Amino acid sequence: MQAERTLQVLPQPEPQARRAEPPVHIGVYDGPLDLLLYLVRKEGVALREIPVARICDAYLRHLHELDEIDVDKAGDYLAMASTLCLLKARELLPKAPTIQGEEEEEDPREALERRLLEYERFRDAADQLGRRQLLDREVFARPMEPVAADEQPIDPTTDTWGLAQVFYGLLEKQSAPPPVHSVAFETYTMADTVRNMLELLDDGEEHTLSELWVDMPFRRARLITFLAALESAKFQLVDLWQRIHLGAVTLQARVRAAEADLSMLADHEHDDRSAGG
Amino acid sequence: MSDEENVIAFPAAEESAAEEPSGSCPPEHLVPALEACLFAVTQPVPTATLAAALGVSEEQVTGALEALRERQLRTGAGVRLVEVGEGWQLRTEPRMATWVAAVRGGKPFRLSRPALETLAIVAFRQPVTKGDVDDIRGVDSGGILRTLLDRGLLKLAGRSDDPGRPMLYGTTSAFLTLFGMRSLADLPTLRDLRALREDDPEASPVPVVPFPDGDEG
Amino acid sequence: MSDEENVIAFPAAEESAAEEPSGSCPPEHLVPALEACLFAVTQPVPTATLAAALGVSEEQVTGALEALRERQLRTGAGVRLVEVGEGWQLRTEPRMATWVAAVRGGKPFRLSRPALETLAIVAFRQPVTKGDVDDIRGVDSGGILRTLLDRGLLKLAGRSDDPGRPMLYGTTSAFLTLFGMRSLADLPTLRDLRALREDDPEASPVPVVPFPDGDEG
Repeated sequence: MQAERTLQVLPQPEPQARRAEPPVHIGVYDGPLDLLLYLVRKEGVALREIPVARICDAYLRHLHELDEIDVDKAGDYLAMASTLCLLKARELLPKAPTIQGEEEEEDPREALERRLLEYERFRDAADQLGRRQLLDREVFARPMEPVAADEQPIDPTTDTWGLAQVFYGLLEKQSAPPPVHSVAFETYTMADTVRNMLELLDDGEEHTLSELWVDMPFRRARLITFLAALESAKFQLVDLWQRIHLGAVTLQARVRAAEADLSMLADHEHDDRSAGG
Repeated sequence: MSDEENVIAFPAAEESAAEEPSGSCPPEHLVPALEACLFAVTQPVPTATLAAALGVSEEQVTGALEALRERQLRTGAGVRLVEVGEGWQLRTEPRMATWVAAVRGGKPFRLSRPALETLAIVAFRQPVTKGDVDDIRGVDSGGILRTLLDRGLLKLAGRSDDPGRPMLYGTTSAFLTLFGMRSLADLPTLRDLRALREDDPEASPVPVVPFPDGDEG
Repeated sequence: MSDEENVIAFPAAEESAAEEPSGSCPPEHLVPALEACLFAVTQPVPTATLAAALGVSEEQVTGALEALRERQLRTGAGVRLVEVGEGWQLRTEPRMATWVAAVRGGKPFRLSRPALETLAIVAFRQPVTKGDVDDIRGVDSGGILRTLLDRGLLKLAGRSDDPGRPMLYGTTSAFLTLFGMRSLADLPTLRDLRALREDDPEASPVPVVPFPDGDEG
């Protein structure tokens, strides 16, 4: 009976409303299951009654509409597309008579339904989690003062990861290629460095210090950036924290780069240079 | 103010006041002392730690904290006592969020949907491998797991016996604190799959979700 | 819960409460709002800043702060409002300083950066000589190795065949216990790390993307 229903709807033209939709980016979807779930929900049917042919077509149409697709992720989406096409083909064909006890393999349709159902449950759970009163979103605790790394408490029971970060960090540092040429020290001034850093932080997101270091092969540049981070925290241009002992130093801008008043850094210029030397 | 030196306004800054605790906290000071203590630290503090520091019993601590909570409720205070993770913490009243955010400035805290999904999966299924998370989400979750590890919301929890002995992941007490939960028992309930199975007894057995139902242990 | 199955509409992504302050703080919330605001920052806040953030006049702010101070006095609160040079600040009540220091002094476990580095190297590379540790860290680690031996986190594990037959170091079971590991095999390998290296832009906690809900158009 399912085949009947899907056959019936196959030639259905696309409804008006859908055509009016703006183009969608793949980034909107959190993977093929997410996209599929969205399409199923849009159909307004229960997961168990998915009209496979229609959903398959909608899915393929959606992939075509995406004007940009991440190559790394395309594979997952295409794999799902092939599964859907297979299911669609199976439903269009008359069902082969099954020999008793032969069809042990799980019906791929049921398998897909189960995956979707499971995914949906966790989506719901994620929604429920997201609706809780989150610390630093709806409720606030006393903020932590930025303190030196060695002042931070350590919670070893959760810091196996931290231990690994320390070790692999050391190895990376050890194997870093030596600089091929030297750069004049005067290249970096505190105010410039702070300004550059704020520009990197202008997206308002949290960034770790090591992210800011990515393009800095020289120790001195890193050192100045580190000092700049501390200065910026001191003058409340950024929030600076380590969640765990010796964990990643994380920064988030408090002001926009364009609006930051860096005049107070001029006085510190000399000191910082000598500190860096 | 002459005695301003004794006032501890900034955690971690002060050294001088950190003398030896002399004896135990007098009963009439217990409530304000606990309030001051919780104000002065940023992380949740376990009952036992408070009891030890104040030289009183854990019962006295919980009794005084109850009185503090009652006072906050009665006076409509903007700061409330909550029990999270393994301890007690003062937090702003949720309805004041708008004004607090306005004074604090900066961007509000956010968790992306992938991050929430991954957290939900690990929370319900822990200990869990990256493969399990990938299977449920249908996409690679390596980057998200890494971010959540860096943020201390997830921890490494040994290795699975599966081929390749992949790492196992679990949630941390920081996870509980972030979401304001006392324990994993506070997790939302997962809609279960029983309805599906009733309809279709032939369906192969679905994986059972080990969900801490009400009581955890 | 039975009708939950039928709920197809997707719950809209929660807007963070900490968005634009909408209008002004209602008068009945003024006292708790100010209390929450001052609780959630460490620096003193000027009256003008508070007034601007809450969308009320400076007179209203000072009036409400006076009421807050009066309430703290009346209820014998452990946290007090003080006016300092640059503005208003909440501080612990001076007489509670002893207890505050006692709670804050209950030192959580600390390892210095050099100690953690040394532990990490020994854990991952054991058995290992002092020379190996020095090479990786780039500095002499003799003192730290001794301290870690004394603390029972490291042990001597025989001698190397290298010239001079230097001592070998390894980690102890106390180390495993401290870091919540069953065995050294629980330590993440480079391969484990690479599994998490997927540099996918969604890994970072990006803002929640509002899900295109079919019903919303």
